[in-house]
Parts: sequence; structure tokens; C-alpha cells
Amino acid sequence: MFGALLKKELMVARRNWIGIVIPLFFFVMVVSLFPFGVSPEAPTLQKIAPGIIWVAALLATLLSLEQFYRSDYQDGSLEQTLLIAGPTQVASAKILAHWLLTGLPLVIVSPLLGILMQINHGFVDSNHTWVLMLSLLLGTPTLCLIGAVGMSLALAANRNGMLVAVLVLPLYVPILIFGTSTVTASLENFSYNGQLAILAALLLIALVMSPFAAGRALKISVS
Amino acid sequence: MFGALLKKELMVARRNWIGIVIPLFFFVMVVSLFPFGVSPEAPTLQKIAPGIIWVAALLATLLSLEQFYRSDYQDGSLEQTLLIAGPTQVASAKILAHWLLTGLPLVIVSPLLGILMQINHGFVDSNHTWVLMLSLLLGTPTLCLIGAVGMSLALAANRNGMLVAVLVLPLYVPILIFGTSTVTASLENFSYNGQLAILAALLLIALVMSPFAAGRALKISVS
Amino acid sequence: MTNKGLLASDLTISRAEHVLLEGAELELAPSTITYLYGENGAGKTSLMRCLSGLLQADSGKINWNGQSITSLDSEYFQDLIFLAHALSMKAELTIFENLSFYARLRGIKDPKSLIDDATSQLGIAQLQKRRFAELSAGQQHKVALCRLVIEPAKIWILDEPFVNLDKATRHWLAALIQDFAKQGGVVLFTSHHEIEELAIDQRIGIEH
Amino acid sequence: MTNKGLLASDLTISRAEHVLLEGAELELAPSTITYLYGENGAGKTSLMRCLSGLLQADSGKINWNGQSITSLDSEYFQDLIFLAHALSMKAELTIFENLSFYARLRGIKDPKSLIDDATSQLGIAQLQKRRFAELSAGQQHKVALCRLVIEPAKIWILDEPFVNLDKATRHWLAALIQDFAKQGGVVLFTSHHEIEELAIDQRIGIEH
Amino acid sequence: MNSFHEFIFMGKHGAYVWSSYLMTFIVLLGVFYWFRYLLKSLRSQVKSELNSSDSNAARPKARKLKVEKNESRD
Amino acid sequence: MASRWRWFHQLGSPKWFFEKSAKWLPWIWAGTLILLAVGLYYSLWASPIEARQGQGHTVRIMYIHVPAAALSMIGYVAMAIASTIGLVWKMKMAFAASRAIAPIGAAMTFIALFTGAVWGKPTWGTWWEWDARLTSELLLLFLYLGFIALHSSFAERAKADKAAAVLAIVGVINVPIIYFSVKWWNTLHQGYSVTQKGALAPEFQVPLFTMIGAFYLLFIGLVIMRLRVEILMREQKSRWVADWTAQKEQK
Ligand code: HEM
Ligand SMILES: Nc1ncnc2c1ncn2[C@@H]1O[C@H](COP(=O)(O)OP(=O)(O)OP(=O)(O)O)[C@@H](O)[C@H]1O
Ligand SMILES: Nc1ncnc2c1ncn2[C@@H]1O[C@H](COP(=O)(O)OP(=O)(O)OP(=O)(O)O)[C@@H](O)[C@H]1O
Ligand SMILES: [Mg+2]
Ligand SMILES: [Mg+2]
Repeated sequence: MFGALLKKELMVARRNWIGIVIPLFFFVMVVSLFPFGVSPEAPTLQKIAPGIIWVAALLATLLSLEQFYRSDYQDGSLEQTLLIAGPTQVASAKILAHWLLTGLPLVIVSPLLGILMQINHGFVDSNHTWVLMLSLLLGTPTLCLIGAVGMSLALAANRNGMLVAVLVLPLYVPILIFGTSTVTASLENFSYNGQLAILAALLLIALVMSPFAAGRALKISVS
Repeated sequence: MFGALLKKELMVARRNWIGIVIPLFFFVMVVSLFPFGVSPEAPTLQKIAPGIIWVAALLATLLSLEQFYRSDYQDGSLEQTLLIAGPTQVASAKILAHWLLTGLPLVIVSPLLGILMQINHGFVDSNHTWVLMLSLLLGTPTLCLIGAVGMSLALAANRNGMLVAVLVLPLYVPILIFGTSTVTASLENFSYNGQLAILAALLLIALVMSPFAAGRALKISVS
Repeated sequence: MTNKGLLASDLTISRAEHVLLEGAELELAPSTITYLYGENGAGKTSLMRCLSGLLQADSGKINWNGQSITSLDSEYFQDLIFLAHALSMKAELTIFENLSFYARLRGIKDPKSLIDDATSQLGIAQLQKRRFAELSAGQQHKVALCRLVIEPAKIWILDEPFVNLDKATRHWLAALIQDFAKQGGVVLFTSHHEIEELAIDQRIGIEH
Repeated sequence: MTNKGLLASDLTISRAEHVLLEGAELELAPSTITYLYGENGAGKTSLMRCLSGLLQADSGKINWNGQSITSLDSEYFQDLIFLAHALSMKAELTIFENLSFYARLRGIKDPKSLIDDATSQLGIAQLQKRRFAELSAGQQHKVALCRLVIEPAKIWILDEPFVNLDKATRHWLAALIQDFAKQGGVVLFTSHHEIEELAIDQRIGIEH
Repeated sequence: MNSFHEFIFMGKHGAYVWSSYLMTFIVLLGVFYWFRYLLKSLRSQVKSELNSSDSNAARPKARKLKVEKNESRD
Repeated sequence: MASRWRWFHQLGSPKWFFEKSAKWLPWIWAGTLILLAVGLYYSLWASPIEARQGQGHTVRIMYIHVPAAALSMIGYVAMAIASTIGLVWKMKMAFAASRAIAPIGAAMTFIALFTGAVWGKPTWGTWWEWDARLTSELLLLFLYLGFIALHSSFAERAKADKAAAVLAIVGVINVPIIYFSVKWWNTLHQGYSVTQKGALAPEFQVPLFTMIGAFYLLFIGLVIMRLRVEILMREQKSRWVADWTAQKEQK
């Protein structure tokens, strides 16, 4: 059942892949703008790299939420799946699909962005790239999880556009802070285990709560 | 007729006062993400401020495009307005409304964003804020104009499977670069008239071409 | 000069590479009610969209009052109301806001009394301030029908206008159509049910 | 143990602060076809959504086979097919993809032959690879009806299932419903037209 | 505080202190009057609904179900 | 029903609360005014300037800044508790209460932010600094506004209540997370001083505690006012509201 839900999400996404590509494209573009906009010097870039990459990840997740949830609500397939599969399961499948389509690609392209932003400047044999990937790997699912709750609430409110962002952004801040500081710590040769542990803990909390809360909200939205 | 079209757009987007305030929060929030990610120190913030504020503008335009055009297409009101009012007029009204709802609020809150991003740090009696506002005032309409063409093409392509929308993003890059560099020049005490002139020229070109092109594309999308 | 009606000749329509209609000829004269029938997927909607100028035919001519509808653009479209399967109302707006939007598009400055009249004919006057999304299926359909009362026109192209309506409203709509035709209007409509209340002047079937 | 059917007692339903139905009692026994009627906006859809567990009633009990539908959650929902006004198909996917999604949700591993059978009964087999958005209104409706053939269920709640269908398909659907009831199924449906082809066992009106 | 002059100017910081107090005052008083206004307008709304004679007729009444069983088939 | 639960059920009754609260309000306002008068006298006139850290007269801003900041946080917690009660026990009055607290909490947050920013200019030399407390206060404002925005977006109140309650609960779990993350990220703001014994000179304590008391009472009074509005909105069509309006009419 979960498999069917997930497969449908992926299939729909493949059909209108603009929706999927745009966030990713956006992510890369935002990041690659900074060398133009701010400064092309390696040390400066390196300094702002973690923050920029993380903010871009956050915005990309946010940007894709609307697209990802709205259409099911409008064409009535949301209520059908809720009936057949139950709210928590529907929410979980959506969240997982959303992460596979926006979070995972980000994790995958992040080494490229690291190079673009000179993340290894002045280091030999550094593992900054791995740290960046790991932090994104732990952080982006949390973004999707929290985003699902916000989006489901916004759907229930039958409201368009930016309400989701307003609901969700304050909740994103801790993830952003810890995600960034993981990478920054690595760049400064400090230990980053603590930050990673916190990211993991946040992920766990969200993992326990979000599918349930999002499911409830989805149920409210179709009633 | 144009008035009626415009009024409808504004009404749909902003059902009540909450809707008017939401874009304003949105900008403040997106911009205030960067201090968390990048660095809360004034000199660094000041340096990246123009880029960040401009990226927020671009983001807001992009984020709202889909929603802004798709729903009219789906509920059939697009074809009705095209029949009654003609394509160019429909496109113009949509573009103007879109700018009033995403571009203008950004111009209005930009002084506040300037404070948050410490744009006047180390200056007395500077006019950076005005330059920022002016660059946004000239640049954001162009974003809406180009976005309209891209979005209408994407709607039309739904049918033929051609994906033109991705082409819009590269067109945004020049605007972003000139917009950012206007403010950066001001921060570095250089002259910024050249950049402003280019922004104005881009606006003019887009103003002449976009409504017509977007109208045509909309017409194709409903056939 | 009296209106010469809508005349289509040698119309060929295709969708997604496959030809639906070939060399179709039809005439919709003023004061006639034309019933278009055909099984699901026969091409009724496609034909109507063609006649409304939304879909481009592969070949053929469509004339309104003696002039091609592509040449005299806005004039024909000022005369036309086309009700499609999609109801063309914004879910976020109230009934009143939706209807006054269309009225204003037609150049009606102060549509309040017209809207009051139309909605009370259909028994939805007390719902004027309700958002469109918060109506039942039939009530939503009724809102779309209000446009026929509010907006002035000379030709109605109605794609399944009787769907979702209860008996009383079907009666009302049949009477409205009859009345419009009596006053010189051109009507083309489809329906999968026979509408006994309506005196049909012309039947056009899309058949193999 | 035989199925005891669906039993609702003392149901009060309201929408947006206004009470639609008060103290409603109804029984849908196995092997009966129930016709729900009422004018536009009477509350048919709301009642059906309540019986499907989508809308929360203000008060009252709904039991399926002797147990409350809120307590035995999934079991009831495995037995139920609810077809709403919205067709619940993804516009981007093909007919086949849409139908196999619902089949898989019901735990059917390899739905191909079932889908072939259903679509050919409805004459849309050759359209299986067409995207849902590129179908005519009636063809889209037919796709939704295929679910009745494909998915196993014990109770059907159908909100205006006859809408947009041509005569042949209406016949087919009536026969399908009759057949399902004969095999012990529970059917509740609405329609604004009388369906002569269908032998109705119970009529429930929503009236003042 | 020694003089009225000091009270007003607060040793060059008058603008800061006074603007804080003033803004607080405005916001809180604004909230207070806003709520008062809400209560009053609600009351007059309820009143006008009570007074208008057709209010009860306009408000749709709850409906009932009418069940007819057709026994002929069994 | 055990009698010690009676108050809970009474609070759950809109009619009971509406009638009783009309009697409480005058007392609350009277208390507020007295405390405010005393507090303002001390804070603007009778209390001395701060010399140790060279803040001078700007210390007077503290007497409104600190109470507002404290209430902004307590308000959010109260709102979340009310939301939880509403969701768990399906108590409509609790939903109404959470809706009533939101705008007042947001106003307090705004005051804390504004006075803090104004205080920051002379003491830190800047209106805004990305410091832990300031930042979490800003985020708290966004959380409040999100709650209000979400609640106002619904046509059906029952749906609005439930959805906004979900948000409030998710938000309150995040408040400590936000606070600690931000604190750990950057700290500049004044540490705890009021609560530590002897950290604050007694001449500052008198005005501060009086003002804190005044703000608490004011907060409670405003919440009750807003709750009365909320109750009227929700019970518009009930018998007792009609009776009450008629009765008001006669006076
Ligand atoms: C926008 C700027 C500011 C914000 C958002 C802000 C926020 C806060 C918050 C949330 C509290 C906690 C209240 C409590 O725990 O009960 C607080 C307390 C306090 N603030 Fe600020 N503040 C700001 C600026 C300032 C400035 C500029 C100063 C003084 C230089 C200041 C001095 C204090 C003091 C003395 C306390 C009491 C500390 C305690 O003992 O808990 N604040 N502020
Ligand atoms: N989402 C909603 N919010 C508020 N009110 C609603 C909502 N949906 C329906 N209503 C109201 O509830 C009443 C019953 O609606 P319902 O959809 O149940 O009617 P129905 O009997 O199915 O009518 P129809 O034959 O037109 O489909 C209507 O008066 C309608 O205005
Ligand atoms: N957007 C589209 N793209 C491709 N083919 C389409 C599209 N819309 C309709 N068709 C096909 O064109 C044919 C005619 O469709 P049309 O909508 O005109 O039928 P119709 O007579 O209105 O049927 P119905 O009674 O079901 O509404 C159908 O076979 C349909 O599959
Ligand atoms: Mg059709
Ligand atoms: Mg219905």
C-alpha cells in the first residue's frame, strides 16, 4: 500500500518534472550567483559557503511544497487515498517522496556546489565535502517533515501561496543553524559531532511527530 | 475591462487582510534566514545584503507564478477571460496584478530588510536604502513580465510536452546581476547610474514584448 | 440589418493527430434552438470549442453574421456566452464577486441589481456572500447559469448545461433558453438526457 | 457471519455553522439499492461524506456490520468505494496508471488483466495510454467508474454516478449496480434524473 | 529625577525612553479599543438580526430524512 | 461528578464565563490602573538612573521591556496549553481562549521587540543585532502571526480551531529548540539578572516588579475581553446571546 502511494507520487512527479527540476535548478543557481554577486575570492566564498548552500536547500524544499501537495487536494485524489490508506500513511508516503525528489538530489549535487564555493580552499585531504553531504542528509528530511505539516495546514485553510512559508520558516531556523554550524565547525577544524547529533535528534523528533500531525491536518483539509 | 480583470486578480490573491500581510512576512522571513546561515556580523551581512534581498525578490516572483496562473487555467476562467477580453489584455492584467502582489510589497519593506541586513553599517547619511528601493522598483516588474511569458508557455506546453519554462530562469540571471550590482556599487561609493539605466532598459524591452508574447501563449494553452 | 446567425462550412477538427470531424456543415440561425448529441467522446465539446474560437479547426470557415469569426474578433466574442464543462469560477471568491467580475468584463458598471435578480431566480440569493468552493455541486452550477441572465448576448453555446441540476432548476433553464430563442437568440446545447421541456428546432448528431 | 449493513442513527450534520440534517436515521442493508434524492444543496453529498467517514457529524452513530466506523477504521474503508463529485484521478497520469494506482492501494498485485477487462467493458480500452487530462468529460467519468469493476468492495457510495454519461454507458452502469446488489453489496447513490433501468429498493429523500 | 527639564529630556535619551513608552501605550490602548469595537459591532449585528422580521425565514431550517422502502422485490 | 472538577466544567461553559467575566473585569481594570499609576510614577520619575553600566535614563525602558518580553513567552505557552486541552478534551472554550490570547501575545512580542530595539540604539549602538534573545523574540512574533494568519484563513471555525491548535503545539515544541539553538549560535544580550538574588539593586526592583504586576493584570484583562468577543462570535445564534443583547438594550 505504502509502495503504491510512493510509486504514484514518483510517477506524477516524473510527468511534470518541471516542478522537480525547478527547485534543484534554483538551488544550483542561487548558489552559483554568489560568486557573481558577492565576491569571487576563494576565502570569502568559503566562509559563506555553508550558509548559502543550506539556505538554498531550505528554500528549494519550501518552493516545491505547494506543487507537491496542492494538486492531490484539488482533484480529489487526496480524499480517496486518505480513505483507503489512512492519514498517517498518506502523509508518510508524501513526505518520503518529497524528500526523494528534492532532498536527495540536493545531497547528491552538493559536492559540486562545494567545489563551486571553494569549500576546500587551503586544505589538502579535507573531508568538508563529506561533512556537508552528511549534514544535508540528516537535515533535509527534517525540512520535508516539518514542511509537510505546514503545507497540510495551509491546504486545510484553502489558502494560496505564501502562507506555508509563514507557518514553516520559523520552525526551520534551528535546522538551518545546526546544519550550517556543522560545516563551519569542520572548516575551522573543530569537532562537529555535537552538531550532527543534534541534527539527528531533530530528525528523530520530527520523524515521530510530523507524519501524525500532517495526517491530522490532511484529514481536516478534506472534511 | 482591464480594471475588472485587475480587480479580480487582486481579490483572488488576497481574500482578506491576512493575505495582504503575508507577502510582507514572507520577505522579512526569507531575508532573515541568511544571518542564521551565513553570519550575523554586520560587515559580512552588509556585503551579502544586496544579493540576498534580490534573491528574495526573484524567489517570491517564482514561487507565486505557478499558483498565479495555474488555477485560472484549471478552473476554466482563463478561457472565459480570453474570450471576452482578448489575450493581450488578460496577460497585462495578470502581470500587473502579479507585480502589485509580489514586487511592490518587496519594494515597500526593503528599508526594513536593509536594517535587518545592516546595510548602513559604517555609514552616516548614506542613501543605500534609496538605491536598493530604486533598483527593486525597476527590476521586479521585469521579473514579473518575463515570468509571465515563461509560465504561459509552460501552461501551453502541458499539451505538447515541450518544456520552455526552464528557459525563463536563465533570463532572470542578468536582472539579478544588475540589480545586485547597483546596490553593491552604492555600498562601495561607486556610481550606479549605469546599472540603473540597464535595469530600466531591460524593463522597457520586457514591457513591450511580454504582454503580447504571454497572451499568445495563453491562447495556445486553452486550445 | 438582421443577424444572419452562425454558419460553419467544411469544418475539419482533429485532436491529438486523430480526425474527429470531417467536412462538417452547420447553420445556427437566430431564434433556433439546436441540440447537439453524440456518444461520449464523439466530439461535441471539441466542436463547440471550435465554434467559440477557442480551438483552431484544421480547415473550414466559421462565419458570424456573415463575417469570419477570426477576422472580427471582439465583436463576435461580445455576442457570445460559452459555458464549458469547467465552470470558470474562482473558488476563493464569493458568488457575488465571481458574477460581478464577469458582468464588469462585459462592461456592466453596476451589476448589483442584475446579480440580485439572477441569483434570486435560482434560489441562491442568500448565498451571495458564500465562497464558491463552499457550495454544493448543483449550487455551483447554478452560479454559472446566472451568467446567462446577467450578461447580454446573442448566441449561447452551452456544453451540458443541465448536468447536476435538480428538476426545478432544469425547468427554469429550459424556460430561459426558450425565452432567449424567442427573442432572436441563437442556442446550441448538448445533453445526454432528453430535455422534454424544451422545444428543439434542430438536432445535430455526431455519428460514425 | 453475514454482513449487517450500514446503520446510521440520530445523525446531525452541519456545515459552516448551519445545521443541514437533524436526527437522521437510516439503514442500508446488504443486497439493497438505495436512492438518495433531494434538491440542490439539500445535503446529499454531505450525508454521503459523513457515511464515508470524511466529514465529522456533530452527533450520532454510524455502524458498519455492527461496529462503529470510527473504531474499526481500516476494515470499513477496505470494504468501501466512495465516488465523489471530483473524479480523483491525476491529470498527468494515463488511464492505466491511474487505475493501477487504486488497484495497488487495494492490495491487488498485478491489476493489468482487471484493468483491461474494465476498460474494454466501457469501450475505453484503446485509450489506456492516453493521459487523463486528454479525455472528454464522459470518458473521464468512465475511468472513475472502472474502479467499481476493478476494486473489491462490499459497499458503494456513489455521488451522481450517472452524470456526463451517454445512454449506453448509463445502461451498463445500471446493470453493474444491479449485479453488485444481487451479490450482497450495499449501494447508496444519488441522481437528479430518474434511472428507469434500475430496480430501487429504498428511496431516501432529504426534505424539510 | 530632579527637574521637569530632566523628566522631559532624560539626559539626551528622552527620545528613546519616551518613544518606547509612547509606542507601548499606543499598542496596548489600540488593542483595548479594537476589542471594545469588536464587541460593540458584534452586539449591533446580533441586534439587527433579531430585529429584522424575516431573519428566521431566511435562515434555512434543518432537514429530515424521508425513507420509503420498496418491499415488492423480495 | 467530583465537585473539584466543577470549575473546569464551568470554565467550559461559554454562557457561565461570559456572565461571570463581566463581573471580574472592573476589578481587574481597577487593579491594573492602580499598579500602573504606581509603577509609572516610580519608573518614570522616582527611580534613579543607572550609573554602574552608564546606561543613565535608558534603564527606564527596562520597566516596560522586561514585562512585555516575559508575557510574550508566557502567552505562547498558555496558547499552546489551551490548544492541547481543546484537541484532547474537545473543549470549545479552550479553542476560543487560544484564539483570544494570540493577538495580545503578538502585541506583547511587538512591544518587547520595539522597546528592545530602541534600547539597543543608545546602549549597543545599533537598532538590531542578531543576538539570541532578540532573534528568538523575532521568531516568536512570526509564530504568533502564523497562528493568527492560519486561524483567520478558515471559513469554518471548527476546522480553524483544530488546524491552528496543531500549529500551536508544533510551535511550542519548537520554542525551546529555537531558543537554545539561537542562544548557542550567538549571544550578546543581557543574561539573567532579575531572577538572581541581589543582581538588581533594590531601587530598580520596586518599579520593575510593580510594572510586571501591572502588565500581568492588563494581559489577563485583555485576554478576557477578547475571549468575550470570541464567545459572542461563536454563540451568536444561541438563545442566551439574544437575551443578553435585549437586556443591554434596555439599560
Ligand atoms: C530588539 C531587542 C531586544 C529584544 C527582542 C529583547 C528581548 C528580551 C527578552 C525575550 C527578555 C526575557 C524576559 C524574561 O526572561 O522574562 C529580555 C529581558 C531583558 N532585556 Fe531585552 N531584548 C532586547 C533588547 C535589549 C536591550 C538593548 C537591553 C539593554 C541593554 C535589554 C535588557 C534586558 C534586560 C535587563 C532584561 C531582563 C533580563 C533578565 O533578568 O531576565 N534588552 N529581553
Ligand atoms: N465546504 C462547504 N462549506 C460550507 N458549506 C458547504 C460546503 N459544502 C456544502 N455546503 C453547504 O451545505 C449544503 C449541502 O451541500 P451538499 O453538497 O451536501 O448538497 P447536495 O445535496 O449534494 O447538493 P447537489 O445536488 O447540488 O450536489 C449546501 O447548502 C451547501 O451550500
Ligand atoms: N485535450 C485533448 N487532447 C487530446 N485528445 C482529446 C483532448 N480532449 C478530447 N480529446 C479526444 O477528442 C475526442 C472528442 O472529445 P470531446 O471532448 O469533444 O467529446 P464529447 O463529445 O464532448 O464527449 P463527452 O460527451 O464525453 O463530453 C475524444 O475521443 C477525446 O478522447
Ligand atoms: Mg463534452
Ligand atoms: Mg452533491
